[in-house]
Amino acid sequence: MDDPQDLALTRALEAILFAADAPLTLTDLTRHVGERGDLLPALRALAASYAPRGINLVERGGRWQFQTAPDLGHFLRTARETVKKLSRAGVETLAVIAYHEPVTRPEIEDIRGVAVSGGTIDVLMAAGWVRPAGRRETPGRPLQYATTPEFLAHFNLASRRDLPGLADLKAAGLLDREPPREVPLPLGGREE
Amino acid sequence: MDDPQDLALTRALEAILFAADAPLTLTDLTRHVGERGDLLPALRALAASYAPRGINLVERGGRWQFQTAPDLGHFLRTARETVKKLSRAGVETLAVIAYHEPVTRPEIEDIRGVAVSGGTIDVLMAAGWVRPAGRRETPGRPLQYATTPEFLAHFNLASRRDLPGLADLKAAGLLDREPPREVPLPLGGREE
Amino acid sequence: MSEGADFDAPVRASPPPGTLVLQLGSWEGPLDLLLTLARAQKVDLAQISILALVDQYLDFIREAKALSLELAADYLVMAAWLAYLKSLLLLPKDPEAEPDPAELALKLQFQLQRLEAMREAGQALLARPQLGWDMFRRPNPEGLAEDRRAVYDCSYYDLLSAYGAITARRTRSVHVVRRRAVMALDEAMERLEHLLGRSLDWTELSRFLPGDLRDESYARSVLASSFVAALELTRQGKATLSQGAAFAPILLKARHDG
Repeated sequence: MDDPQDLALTRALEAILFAADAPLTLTDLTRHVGERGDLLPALRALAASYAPRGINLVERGGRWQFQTAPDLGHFLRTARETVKKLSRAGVETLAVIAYHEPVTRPEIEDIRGVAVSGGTIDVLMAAGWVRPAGRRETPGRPLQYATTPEFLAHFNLASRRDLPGLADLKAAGLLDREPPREVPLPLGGREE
Repeated sequence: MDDPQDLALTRALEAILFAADAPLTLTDLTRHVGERGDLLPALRALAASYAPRGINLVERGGRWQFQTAPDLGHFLRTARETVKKLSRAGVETLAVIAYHEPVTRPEIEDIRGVAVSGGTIDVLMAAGWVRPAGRRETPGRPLQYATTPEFLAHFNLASRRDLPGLADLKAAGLLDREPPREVPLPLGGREE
Repeated sequence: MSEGADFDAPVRASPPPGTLVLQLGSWEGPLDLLLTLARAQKVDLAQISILALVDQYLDFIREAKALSLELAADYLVMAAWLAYLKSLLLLPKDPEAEPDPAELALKLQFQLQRLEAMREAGQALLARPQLGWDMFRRPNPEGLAEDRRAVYDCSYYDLLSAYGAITARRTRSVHVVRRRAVMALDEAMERLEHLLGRSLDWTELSRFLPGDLRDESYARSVLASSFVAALELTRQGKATLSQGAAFAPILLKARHDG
């Protein structure tokens, strides 16, 4: 790139590849820069000079293009996190799954005394706390649900055995709480 | 760029600016790379390293972007690329807004000595070069106009300070609203 | 402007050489025309002779042909104002004059300079490298993605208290049954049959009831169940019922057929 001739060609190739709306073949490049002999050495030198940068010049199937370095993908996404409060139905369903896993949806409904909407389990799966855990080998082969390692991590539990038992809950006064604001519907009713 | 820490930041900035679909402010960049202190020195060093290349990193109105070097346009223009020609009134109105901003429409008319048709400012706004910039707190509260960062980017200006001849015009008092009082008037002196 | 008749005269076929082409339509207003005339003086605008310029403008308007009236209005107003300015400038200097003609002329000169400066600035802008002609950006950048990820908030306490609430809800229904205790029909029959076995005389039904019924609702339940049990035993042929009159005591005795 010290030769001014080479530098001019390299700069032209750089600009052409940058402004192109698709990867370019050697033929395409020649059409843009005019007949200047073999472009390949110039392209290879250019690719080498970009190799340590955050932008790389790469050849894929005879076509050249600039792209971001493959190890930097995570910088190109930003996660804008919005914190949402889990609904009461969500918390209860999560609790039932945690205490009774693997558990089927009819069982969850039976324990909660309320029909569980598919959306509630979807939210728990989206949160990464619940996963499908195979099918129960009973008539209808219902899908079972269980908690995930992320669930344990989120609640800082080493294992499910760390969940307090009923006696602990009672001792902690958690069984004597006022009835929840959400009046449980008879089974078969719909949640929100 | 020898410090590995700096190199990592520089590479990240490169990749982000390359992939971005619009010029980015320092705030935008910080959101992507995370809080890493002042990004300006890294950006300036990066811009300097690109200066001789066919791709340049430039700051236009506080927004950073990659673009091809201005002297290489002839390699990149295609036959179908036609520049929309701005009318004479359009060019003049754009200049008046750029050099006097924020400026009201009556002021533009006063400077040009002619009524400004609504279409003229519309065209400039549609091009993304001019924007309404609040109201002047004078009777009637007229709307003011100013240029945009895209205007600076389009004409390859880092900031309004780079407007051609701005300093001279200012020194000559030609950007003031009123003529300088102390200038002696060569009244009728050169009549033949 | 007394040459009104000239406005109807035919347009000159070709202007004499060395004169300006007189078409108002080609100027961006009177100030533009004035500036063009001033440029014809070929001097710095700072040195321009305002009087000479006024004369040129007035001559121009006098000569102008093909003047459409709406286009001409602005030019005529300017002509009138310039004629007025000229008269002020030619009068002997009066320090009390208001407005000061020198100041008016200065303002006109300033306007011309400023317009010319803006013209040149516009041309200087157009002469700059332009995006989409000289510089290009990437045509189809990938863009920077922004994942809007919902993070759910649920504390360990929320989880446990929810499970506590569910459990409490389930056990509470048992409490309910206990508090509203009843004597079931089977229990009442078993009890009545047992007691009746030993009593062969007519006995009031109330005497078969337990003696210490402090809970009134339980007592009512015992009475109701025992009455139904008595009816059932009678139906089964194990007892006989008797009542002297409406609301009289119900009497009961065992029946031993065969």
